[in-house]
Amino acid sequence: CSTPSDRADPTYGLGKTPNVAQLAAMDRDVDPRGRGLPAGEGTVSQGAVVYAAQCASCHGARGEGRAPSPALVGRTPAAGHVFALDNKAPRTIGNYWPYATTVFDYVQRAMPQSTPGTLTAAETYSVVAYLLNENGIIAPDAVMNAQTLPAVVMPAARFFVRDNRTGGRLFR
Amino acid sequence: CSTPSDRADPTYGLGKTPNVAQLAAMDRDVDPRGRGLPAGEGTVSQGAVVYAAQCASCHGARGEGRAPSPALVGRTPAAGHVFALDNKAPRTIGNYWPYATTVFDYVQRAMPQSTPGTLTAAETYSVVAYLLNENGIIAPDAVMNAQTLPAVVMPAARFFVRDNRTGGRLFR
Amino acid sequence: GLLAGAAITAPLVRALAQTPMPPDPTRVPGAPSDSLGIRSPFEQPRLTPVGVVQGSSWTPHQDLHGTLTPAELHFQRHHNGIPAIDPSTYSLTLHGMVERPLTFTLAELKRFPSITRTYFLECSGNGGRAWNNPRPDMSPQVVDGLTSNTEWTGVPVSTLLRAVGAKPGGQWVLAEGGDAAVMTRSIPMDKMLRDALVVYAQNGEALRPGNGYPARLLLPGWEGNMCVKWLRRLEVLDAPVMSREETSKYTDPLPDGTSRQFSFVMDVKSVITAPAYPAVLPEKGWHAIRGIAWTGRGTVSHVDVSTDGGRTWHQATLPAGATPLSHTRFEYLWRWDGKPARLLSRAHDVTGAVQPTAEEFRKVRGKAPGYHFTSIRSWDVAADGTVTFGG
Amino acid sequence: GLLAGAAITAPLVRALAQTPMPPDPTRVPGAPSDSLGIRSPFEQPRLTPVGVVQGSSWTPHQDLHGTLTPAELHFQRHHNGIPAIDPSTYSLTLHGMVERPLTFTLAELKRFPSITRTYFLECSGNGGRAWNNPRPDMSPQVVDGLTSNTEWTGVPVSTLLRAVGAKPGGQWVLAEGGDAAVMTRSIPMDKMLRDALVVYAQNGEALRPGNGYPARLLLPGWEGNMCVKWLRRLEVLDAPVMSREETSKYTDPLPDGTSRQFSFVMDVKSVITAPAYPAVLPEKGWHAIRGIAWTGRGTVSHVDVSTDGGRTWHQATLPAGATPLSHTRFEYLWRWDGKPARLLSRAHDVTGAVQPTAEEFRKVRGKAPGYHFTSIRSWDVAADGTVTFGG
Ligand code: HEC
Ligand code: HEC
Ligand SMILES: [Ca+2]
Ligand SMILES: [Ca+2]
Ligand SMILES: [Ca+2]
Ligand SMILES: [Ca+2]
Ligand SMILES: [Ca+2]
Ligand SMILES: [Ca+2]
Ligand SMILES: [Co+2]
Ligand SMILES: [Co+2]
Repeated sequence: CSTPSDRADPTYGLGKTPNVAQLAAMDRDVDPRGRGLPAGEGTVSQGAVVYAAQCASCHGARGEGRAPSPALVGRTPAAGHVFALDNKAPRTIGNYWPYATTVFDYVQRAMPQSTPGTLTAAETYSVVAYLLNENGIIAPDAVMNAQTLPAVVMPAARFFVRDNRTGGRLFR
Repeated sequence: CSTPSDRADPTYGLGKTPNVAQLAAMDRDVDPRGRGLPAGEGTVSQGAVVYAAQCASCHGARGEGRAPSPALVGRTPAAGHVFALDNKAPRTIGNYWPYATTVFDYVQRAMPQSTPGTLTAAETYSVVAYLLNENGIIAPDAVMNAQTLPAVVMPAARFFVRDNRTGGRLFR
Repeated sequence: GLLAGAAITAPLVRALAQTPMPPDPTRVPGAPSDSLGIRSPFEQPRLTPVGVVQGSSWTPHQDLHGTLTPAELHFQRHHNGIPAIDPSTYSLTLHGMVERPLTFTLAELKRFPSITRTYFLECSGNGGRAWNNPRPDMSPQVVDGLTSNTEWTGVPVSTLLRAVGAKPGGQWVLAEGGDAAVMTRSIPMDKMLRDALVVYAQNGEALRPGNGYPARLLLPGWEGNMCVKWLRRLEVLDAPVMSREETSKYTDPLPDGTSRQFSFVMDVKSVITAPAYPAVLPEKGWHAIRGIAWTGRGTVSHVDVSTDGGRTWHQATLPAGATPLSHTRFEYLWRWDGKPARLLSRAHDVTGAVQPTAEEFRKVRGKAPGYHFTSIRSWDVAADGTVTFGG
Repeated sequence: GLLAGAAITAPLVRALAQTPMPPDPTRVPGAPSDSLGIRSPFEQPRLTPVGVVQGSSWTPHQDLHGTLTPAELHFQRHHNGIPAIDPSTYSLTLHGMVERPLTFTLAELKRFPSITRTYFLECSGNGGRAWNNPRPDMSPQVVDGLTSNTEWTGVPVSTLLRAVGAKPGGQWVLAEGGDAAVMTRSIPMDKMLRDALVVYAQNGEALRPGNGYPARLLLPGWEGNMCVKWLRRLEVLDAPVMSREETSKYTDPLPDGTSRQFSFVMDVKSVITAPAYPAVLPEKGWHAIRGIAWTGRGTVSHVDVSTDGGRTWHQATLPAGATPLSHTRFEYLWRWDGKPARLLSRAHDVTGAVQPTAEEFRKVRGKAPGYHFTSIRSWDVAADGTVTFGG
């Protein structure tokens, strides 16, 4: 008879080794160190083309947003991080996102919203470059790839602080 | 401020005195003492007419039953109370029901199934008399009314014992 | 309107049931939400049988998990169909041996202090079909579909009895329903005062018409028939009325030639819900044997599972813990060796009661007990993985 | 088929909605039962808004009782619609910093030892609409419809992580969904090991597509967004991925010019669900003020209710008791004198945390906090009995 303590095999004989190709197709997340970034590269000007063709219809010609698609471009407030005080201050890539790699990661998986996951690596690097330049973060001649993208420092990164609350009477 | 302990009025100010006529229309239950039996009476032969006209189509010409309507007549087993041993022994008014008043109470509220609650008091006394006679419990010339019906002793009454189990290891 | 409501969900239904299914849902926008979170087309549990005016319709236990029975799948037991009741004209009257009889509207019932508890509701006839005529192709729905588990909300009957001032001589309460069967049952005052409820909510929302809308009686742990649906009046009395449901019906003939009357409490019981007919085990190896256990006498203390027809027993775990008077989920991880097996479950409750074997049950209650079919159930697993009801 | 299913219920629907209603349902046979226990036509709660591909749809709390949220009425939050997923082709892969990556089918997930628990799920954005633009004609559905309570059944993530042999350096787990948004969140390993579940059942039956069918992640007490729906993979990592949902979104700007990141836990909160807009109190006298309270930091310890705008407070009762990490029903019997009143509820949890006033919330979190809108809510009762949202 088998009892719980006899269950030497923590798999319970369940599960199969993942199919390599299927896993690779899913495992495309990109972290701030650049892990997961694919081969390839893109420029700001190439990105302008991608943006105009595949993104502007929803996000506006200058990334200003068009409800329900959010604004992607904007560096106001020029100083500080005052979003808690102003409902109307839009959070954009330029004034809020702490990591540039996130733009790649997100666009690659979720955009365009109507045809998600269909951009090539080059297209994604390109449109990311375009958006970073529009937001005044990289130069117009910058090339984004697996080495340069993780090195981009985002203006708002320094404002992010991890939650350390544990409850209790004081409301923070 | 009102706290639970201040709630002197257990009604919470809710509810209304029942409408007398509406309550009387509902309050027709009949118990073994005969409480609730209306004025009126009926005979076996009157009941045969009611039965043939309003009950036989479902319960059979002799009360033998016709699925899904149960048998109403039968005195087998002639002796004893052996229903636990035999799936096929039908429980009828004659061999199972412990109180005659129940027949009145039930027929009055629930039968005929297609037009429940529509029999007059006289019709109900009559068809009850008919059924009790068919089951060999009262004489063919018996008259059923608020005095005589509660006095009828049903053959199976003495077999009924109230449950007194309270759980525990022994399965009874 | 309601019929239009069916049309509203059609686009979502079609999207979820499209053929062929999208090979990669991450590449195509999904369907818009609807006004109700409908089921997947791949998960369509149903009550069976349907069209019941006088009879019952059963919960598909083999499709369920956890402890709750979705309201749509709560068993139904009817004696003359489901009444159409307008909640704005519904009322509940308490009268009889009371200081001041009162009639309450539904809105007033909801204004009283309330209680919410999760309780099972089981018809005493549950299991009768399987006992009298067992067949291998019986699912848990067919075997024991007349039990369900619900989070009920309502007003304690004791609160209502206090409102009307029940008199000391009032030792019984007649409960009566407002459907075409006008069902009546006599309830001991002790139970009414202890934990009886007039409930108006079932799993968070209004009662379903098939389960007594807009309000029913709920007697925790007691037979379903006494939990009168479409409750319209409660009469305080000094003696039981001896209605048809507590004399002709719901009394239990015993082999000693008596009939047990007022067998109110549902005895301890369990049933395996998976694997059970019509499941097929896909392979040898580890499988979770799961089921539900319950008792009307408090709380399930533990549940044993056997995979060798009752020769050896193993204690199951309780993945949701054990709550009083509520279906208790049990689970036992079993390593199937691919050979024929016979699965049983045996529940115990806190009074020391234990679910009897079929033989013990037949010896004590007879071959045709009529009600309260609580014996241990078995399921046969064949070498090809098919599972059938073993009686 | 499903569309035929709508037709099947039509006779029962028509019977329950007949006009005129039968004056005495005890005199006419009722309607036959159907394959589902449908609602009364007089009780038709709905999610709103509908047609959501990117946005949310809210639970009608003003229509509910007890603690459970019916699965059909569980809130929904979508970023690119509801995916059509065939359960026979669905799979969940665990990989990354593990000894042996594995892909499990749905059937296999169900074969693991399971857990069943009742937990709330709240979106961090809940209450944002009412905070930013309060209107008197907002119901509890509109104010706080992005929280729901469910009995979940599933396999502990810890069991799955043990199956694949998560390595010690793996301090984070990336959860990813299989819908068109392909949502990702980084979860601390500690939470995954503590009480995280991969759930496949919701209130006793399969998950609803709108809530993640066939399986989703459930992190008890943590923000809904992290409880990834249509879960397709879990990757064990040594650092967070810093996805869009945990950087651009679900981070909380503070007045001190920082943004709080990884604010995982839902803080203590409550909302009155009755009387609330659009209810109308029919008369002076006793009324039950009811609502729900919850906390992601354990259990609600007590709830206070005020009827004078917060000048004086009274402790409410808890009709269903208090269960950890679950909506807790509170109730306070109030004797209304017919004058204008302002109703508030204030929840406390076992850590000592208390729901802040609107002023305190604004002072600490700012006017535009973005998420975690937990301040005390108020409802205004006018002399004519109408109730409106007071912000
Ligand atoms: C059909 C409409 C549509 C198209 C085309 C589209 N987007 Fe979007 N985009 C949206 C919507 C809607 C959102 C918000 C999604 C959400 O919040 O879940 C969004 C969000 C985003 C965001 C995140 C914004 C934030 O502040 O979090 C980025 C970045 C983005 N889109 C980039 C792009 C790029 C680059 C393209 C073209 C390659 C593109 N989008 C094409 C509709 C669109
Ligand atoms: C349209 C069919 C129909 C008609 C007409 C009808 N009955 Fe019935 N009767 C039934 C059904 C079906 C039952 C079983 C109901 C149940 O168990 O809930 C029943 C049950 C009974 C019972 C209870 C039997 C038991 O063993 O518990 C009695 C007594 C009875 N009927 C008497 C009558 C009388 C008297 C009439 C005529 C005045 C009548 N019935 C007309 C269908 C009918
Ligand atoms: Ca295997
Ligand atoms: Ca990865
Ligand atoms: Ca009043
Ligand atoms: Ca009476
Ligand atoms: Ca019953
Ligand atoms: Ca969310
Ligand atoms: Co009984
Ligand atoms: Co947060």
